[in-house]
Amino acid sequence: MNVNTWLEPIVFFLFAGVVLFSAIGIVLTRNIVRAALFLLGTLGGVAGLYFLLMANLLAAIQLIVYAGGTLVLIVFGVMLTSKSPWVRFAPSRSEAAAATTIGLVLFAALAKIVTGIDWTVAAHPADQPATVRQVGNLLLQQYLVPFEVASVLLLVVMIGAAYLARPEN
Amino acid sequence: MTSIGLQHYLLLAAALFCLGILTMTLKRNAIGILIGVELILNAANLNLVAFTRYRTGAIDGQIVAVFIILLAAAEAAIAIAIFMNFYNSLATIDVDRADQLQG
Amino acid sequence: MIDLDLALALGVLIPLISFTFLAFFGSKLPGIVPDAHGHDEHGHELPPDHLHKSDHSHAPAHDAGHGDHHHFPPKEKKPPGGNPLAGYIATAAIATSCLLATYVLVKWVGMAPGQRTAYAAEMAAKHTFHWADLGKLNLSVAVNLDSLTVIMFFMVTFVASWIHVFSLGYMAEDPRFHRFFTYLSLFCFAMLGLLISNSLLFLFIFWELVGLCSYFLIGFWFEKKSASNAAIKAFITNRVGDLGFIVGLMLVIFYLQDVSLAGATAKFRALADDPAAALFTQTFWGVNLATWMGIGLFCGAVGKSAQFPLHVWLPDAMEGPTPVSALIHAATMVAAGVYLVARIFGLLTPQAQFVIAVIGCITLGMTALIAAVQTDIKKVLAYSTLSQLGYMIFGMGVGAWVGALFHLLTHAFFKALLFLGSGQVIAGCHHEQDMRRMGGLRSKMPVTCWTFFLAVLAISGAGIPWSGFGIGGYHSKDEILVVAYHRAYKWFDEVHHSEHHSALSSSEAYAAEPAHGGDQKDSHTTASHGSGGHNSLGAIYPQVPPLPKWMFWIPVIIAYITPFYMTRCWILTFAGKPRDEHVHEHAHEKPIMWVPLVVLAIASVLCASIPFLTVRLLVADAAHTPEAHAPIDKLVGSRVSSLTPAVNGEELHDAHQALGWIVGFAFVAGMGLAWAIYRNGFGFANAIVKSNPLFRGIHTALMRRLYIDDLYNLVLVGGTHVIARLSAFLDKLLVDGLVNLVAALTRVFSSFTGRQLDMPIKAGDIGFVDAIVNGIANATRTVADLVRRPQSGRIRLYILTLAGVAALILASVAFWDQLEALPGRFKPADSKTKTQLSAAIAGGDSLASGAHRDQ
Amino acid sequence: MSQATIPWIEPVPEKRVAMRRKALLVLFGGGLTALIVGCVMLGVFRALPDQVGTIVFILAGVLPILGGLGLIPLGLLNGSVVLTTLGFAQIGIGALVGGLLKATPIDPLVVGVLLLVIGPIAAGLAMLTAAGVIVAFKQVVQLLLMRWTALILFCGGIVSIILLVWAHAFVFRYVAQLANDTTLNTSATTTFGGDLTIAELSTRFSGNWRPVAFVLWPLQFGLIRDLIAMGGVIGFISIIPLYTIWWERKVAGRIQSRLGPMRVGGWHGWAQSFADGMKLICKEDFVPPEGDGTLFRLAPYLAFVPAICAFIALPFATTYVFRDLDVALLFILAMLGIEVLGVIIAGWASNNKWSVYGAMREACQMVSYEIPMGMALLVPVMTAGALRLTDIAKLQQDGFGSWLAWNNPFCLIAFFCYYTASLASCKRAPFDLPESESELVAGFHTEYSGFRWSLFFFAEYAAMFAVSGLAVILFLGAWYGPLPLSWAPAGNDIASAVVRGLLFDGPILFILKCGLLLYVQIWIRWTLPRIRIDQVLYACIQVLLPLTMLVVLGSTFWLLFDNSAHPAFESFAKVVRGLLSLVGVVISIAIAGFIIFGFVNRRRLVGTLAIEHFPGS
Repeated sequence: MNVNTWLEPIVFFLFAGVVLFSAIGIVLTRNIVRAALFLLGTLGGVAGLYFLLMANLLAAIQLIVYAGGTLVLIVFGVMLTSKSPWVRFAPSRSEAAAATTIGLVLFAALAKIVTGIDWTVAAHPADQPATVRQVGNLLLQQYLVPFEVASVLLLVVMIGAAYLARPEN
Repeated sequence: MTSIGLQHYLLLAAALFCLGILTMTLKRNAIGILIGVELILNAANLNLVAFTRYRTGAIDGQIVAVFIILLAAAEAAIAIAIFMNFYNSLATIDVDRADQLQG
Repeated sequence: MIDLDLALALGVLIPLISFTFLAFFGSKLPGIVPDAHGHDEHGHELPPDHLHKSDHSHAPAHDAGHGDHHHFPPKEKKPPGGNPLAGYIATAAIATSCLLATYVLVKWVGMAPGQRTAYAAEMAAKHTFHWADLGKLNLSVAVNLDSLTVIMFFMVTFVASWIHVFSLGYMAEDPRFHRFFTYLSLFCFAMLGLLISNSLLFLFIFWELVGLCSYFLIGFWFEKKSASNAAIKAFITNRVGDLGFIVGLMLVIFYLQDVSLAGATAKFRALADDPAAALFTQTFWGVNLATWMGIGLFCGAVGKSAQFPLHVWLPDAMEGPTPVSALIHAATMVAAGVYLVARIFGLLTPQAQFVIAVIGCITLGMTALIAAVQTDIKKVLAYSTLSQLGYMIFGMGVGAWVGALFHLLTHAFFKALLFLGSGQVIAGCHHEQDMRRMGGLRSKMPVTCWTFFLAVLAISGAGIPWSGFGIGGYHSKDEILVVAYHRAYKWFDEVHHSEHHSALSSSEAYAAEPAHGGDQKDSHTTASHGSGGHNSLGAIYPQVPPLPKWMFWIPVIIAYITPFYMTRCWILTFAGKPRDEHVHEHAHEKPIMWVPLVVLAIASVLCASIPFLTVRLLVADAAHTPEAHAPIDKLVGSRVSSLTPAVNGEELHDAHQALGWIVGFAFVAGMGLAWAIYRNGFGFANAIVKSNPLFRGIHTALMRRLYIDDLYNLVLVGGTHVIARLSAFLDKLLVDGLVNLVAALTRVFSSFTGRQLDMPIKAGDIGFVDAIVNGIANATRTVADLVRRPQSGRIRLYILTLAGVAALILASVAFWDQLEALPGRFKPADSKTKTQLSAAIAGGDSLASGAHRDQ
Repeated sequence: MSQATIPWIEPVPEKRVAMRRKALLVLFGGGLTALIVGCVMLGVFRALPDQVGTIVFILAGVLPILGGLGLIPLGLLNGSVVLTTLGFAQIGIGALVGGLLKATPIDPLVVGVLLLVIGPIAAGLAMLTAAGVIVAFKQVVQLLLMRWTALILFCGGIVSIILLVWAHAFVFRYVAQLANDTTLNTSATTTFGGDLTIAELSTRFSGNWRPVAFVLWPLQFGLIRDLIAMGGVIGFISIIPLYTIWWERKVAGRIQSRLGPMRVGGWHGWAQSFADGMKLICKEDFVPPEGDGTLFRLAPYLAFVPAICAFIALPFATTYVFRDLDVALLFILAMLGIEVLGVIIAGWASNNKWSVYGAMREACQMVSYEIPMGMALLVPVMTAGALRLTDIAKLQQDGFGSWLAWNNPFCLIAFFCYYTASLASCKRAPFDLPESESELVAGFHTEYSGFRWSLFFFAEYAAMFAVSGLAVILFLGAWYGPLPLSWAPAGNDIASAVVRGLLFDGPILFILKCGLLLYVQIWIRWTLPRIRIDQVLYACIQVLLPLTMLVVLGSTFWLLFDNSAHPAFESFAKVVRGLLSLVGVVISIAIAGFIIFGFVNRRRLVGTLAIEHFPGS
């Protein structure tokens, strides 16, 4: 259906707007809880973009792991590490100016490079959404070793986190 | 309306990346830096998935993105644990105070 | 019914289940409370000195006999005794495995040889589990089903089951009873896993696991310093050997790209036909890599089977509980080295085989001599084990594949029996191991005495020459000697008659198996051409040389010494008069411990005699499974291979006829000599030793284990010390000296300048020298401050710098064109245009995506 | 007691009467006017078919602009913000409509009929109905107080929602069929990418049926359909809490030997929830001054919106699903996980120690319990080999025996684990630590009141229904009855359809099963005591987590040794499966034993864990 031809840009810009708005919010806000909440917006927007990019599984994983797990962890960390409810440390003006300049230059350079290339040459765009089965097969066949390494890493992280966070006796 | 292509996603990811860098440099709260890292990782993921969708057609990029999400979760867990210790010893979470080799 | 290979796999898993269960719940099993009354007050010392055991498991009949013996004051604090349930679980597990193994063995024997191969191939095709691909290396898991595995599996489970039963009695009073059986279960799992592994990788994994269990079990009584030291020694020594194994494994993976036993052998054969194969043409220290590969893999066997340079750990390993010595350090694990060599036989070049033979020869000679003077009963057995392992390795080296493995099997039974007998003695005598305090135990422990005697006969190779009757080592050891004899003396004759001989032997031995016969014949022809030098292979495989004569004669001489020291051991322990009344009075037997002795005695007599043909033929049959078949033909030469499998029936008869006069009566001579010398204890022997300085010297040397341990101590430990001292000395001499020199010079110089400048012009000093000094200091400080600034430890600054540099680089790349186009700049003609860049990226991409499409 | 002592009820009577009169006037007059305008316009369009474009442009484009231009100065002069805003809005609408009509080749008839005929008529009817209700207020109340009204309303509501969805589906299918009809769909696409134009539709609906074409035209767009369906979903979510809260109060009352709500509404106080809702809307909207106001206001929506989003992927029957995602299960879990963030933020933003404690408890409870919950759900997912809920449901259509709860010996344990973990993730008793009123006043919603407070409850009850729905789909045969679907009457007539829908297949069965599980949740809440936070975490990490790991492992082995999957392993597989069955049965019996032990010793166990009372512990 060609409904998508006019719907897709709208949805894209909607999600992109959410992502950028939240990301800018993260940068600007001084309140770390709000920053975490803005991060939820960014993560949700990126998940929406994944849906748009036909990566349904990845979107769901993004929501469940990032938004449901990591973000809760971060908020939890914020609560545990602040005595007063408002955690505000302002950077100095010179730092802010330098960082903004660098950020802008970086973005300009990246944008120049990205827009300077015709990406449609010899592209093989995907026409089907990636199914869970495909991803699973690839994960357990071609990417078995990274998969196993990742599982070991998770184990190490689990032990490490438990060790680091243990009560001091 | 122009049709959406790889460029749009790359630009968005670039912006997200730069904002992540800004977050990392401008937040003095350690958790703020962690949030900046998450932004950067998301930018990278977005690139991967966009390339998968618009250029290669294979789903390898998504697999790598899955691994990145996993690593991000692991990293957050460890980072929070470290911040906890940091907070316990210095009673603050300002990273600018973390400039000693001991403590 | 269940497929045979799956039955074997199940047999491997059952001990693992038992291990897991015991590891988690072993300590929580409801224990049986030790008998509260009766003779609990017996405080007997077990090796760990502070562990007081209550010997409540004495049969009541013995109670009156030694009830009045209180060596130690009765202890109130009494650790709980063993927990039989854990032992029962482990025993039941291994017994189940043994039943499965028996089932497999029966089925396997029931098949015709050709049928076996076909069945194994079918099962391999059916049950191979593809595990992972690592580059070109693909790893699959399957059960290596062939006659060798089946028979070894049966042997291990059988011996292990009875040793478990024995341990129930032996370890009954140990507080860590359940842990002992936990380790035993793990060991059984690892050992059986090793047997069914079909690839070198899994072999290696299980190899390390058995090593680990060995470590645990040697150091089981870790409270004893000597035990924990012995465990560490065993572990470290094994690591040295395993280093070689790993190097060999890496060579296999790198050059053969296949770790499965069959696949690696096949690849090796294929490479052997290729004149340009790097494996055979590249050399290192003048020896080609193929040989290094074989030697590397053999290093693992050297460590595990305790061969010559690394044999030092095995005697020390006797610090472990005796059942462990019987199971791990006599019957199974140490024989794994021999098993490994048998499995990698197809990867050995003649040079490598020669190295193996030499190592085996040295070990068997040296250790048998040491065994002849030991007074600790377990040490005697340990050195005897070393010697027998040397025989096996030697057999492997000379190409007596069947003989060596056959010896492995018979040895497992009789050596387990010997160790269990010694264990019975040790337990009966309350952990007295010194033969000088034993003697005359025959009346106290008759079953042990006579089963032990049977084992002595078996290890001595007792039999009636030319009749074909013999027990234990009579067949197996002689078979190795026969092959050695052929290699040493009949080699050239057979080269000339190889055509005739091979045709003859193959038609005789494999009439039932035409496929094999034909196959063998073909390869014979090839190999004989090779030996004639008409073939390109001749360059790669130098003709297998005949064995040096001394390498035949040393094993023969040792065949005389073996019965001597074993009989000595038996006489000193059981015969004669008791040399220590206390020990003698305590001696007793426990039924649960002598039943296994009887069973194993029957087994060690029968394994070489009545089911002789079964066992022997099965091993011979394994020699003709494709993977084992090839190397014998090709690499060692047709003569040995045709000879070795053919040594049964008449061929064996022939051999014994030929060697009859040489070793047929060795056991009589050895035992007679021992009887003559040790009939009345040590007196006569000590007199002999003292009679002559030469004897005294030899005796001392042997008692000190030929100084090899001392040498290692000197070289390795002492060497480290020397290097450390040297370093300290150099440090003091050079560095300190230099520093002191500089200091002295400075002092001289400063006093000089001070006198020159300071004294006459007081103000000038501040203006000049101090200014320089302070200036330097200030400058340093300023610079340091500048340098320190960026190293603030502030992470945000680091990130900022990083991002800044990245931005700079990216921007300069991105805006290069604009920068170049600035007025006054030269504009290059060929700046990258958009389309070119796109094309470049697209090209790379399309390659990648093409690769994806292919999958 | 004089009225003066209760100041806030004093002025109400007169004011209410005045308000009623005013409302009646506005509604009745406005409704009548709108109706007349609509009918007149209909007549005008019928009379002047050629001038439609001009009329519509003038009426819908020019007139509002003019009106707006008039209103703005009026508002500015009077200082009325409403009037000014209205003026600007009118200008905006006029410009939009006019621009659309001029700049795009859109059919003016469509705009005209939608804006000037259907819109006014519908609005007029609605306003007249509202006026009627106000007039006949007493009669309506009496009607509602009748004996069976509650039941009829409740059942009728659910049935009518289902019928509505069914009708929607029918209409959507019909539109799609029309779009594919080549005889009808001749021209190219319209402005918005739709296949059909009004003209094309009108050829099918001639004469008096012509307005139908205008109604059907928007329905060809997926977006419109989605909006309608989303309305249905939100409607359903609104109904669930209303009835479940009332039900919960009744059950609680019975458990505590009370009657529960009896007065509001005719039959057993069925309208209690509606009354509560009205009360909540009228309550003071309090925002703690020291807290973070923005986040405080945002938090309820953060909790509520994900709960609605979970229903996007939750199927009620094979076709009764808003979006049949292939990762539906993960999506729902993700949404339930995000819902927690709202709770945490609420606690944080309240700037209240109790709230923060509640929020932190919620955070650690949720993060912990997500793991056993997800792992328990792996069991049916592995069995079905799919994450799409409709695919998983399809496996269970062969009657009671094919339900996944007894598909292998571990499934029932997995169900048990999932249900327990889902209680915790919905913060239901005995895991309602975040709002435990005995210690934390009301936990995370201590500072909340009014509508915001009720949003949390909407979210909680919606989540309860969602987890129950997941349990039903993944373990208890989804929307299929206990009889095999193949036994169902196959006919197309109403009778067999009803039989199918009630006994074999359909959303009614699904809702009934969910209701059963909801009832169990309520039952557990009012019978079990709340446990301590360390016990909550103990139960998760040391009991549920190993149990689910074991279950997943066992289930994996079970599937690995599936006869049909690996015929090679036949005999070996039998042995293994026998062993696995043994393990599963042993665990099940152990769990049952625990429960029985707990029941038998219930008087000794107050405030402790059952395991502490086991012999030998």
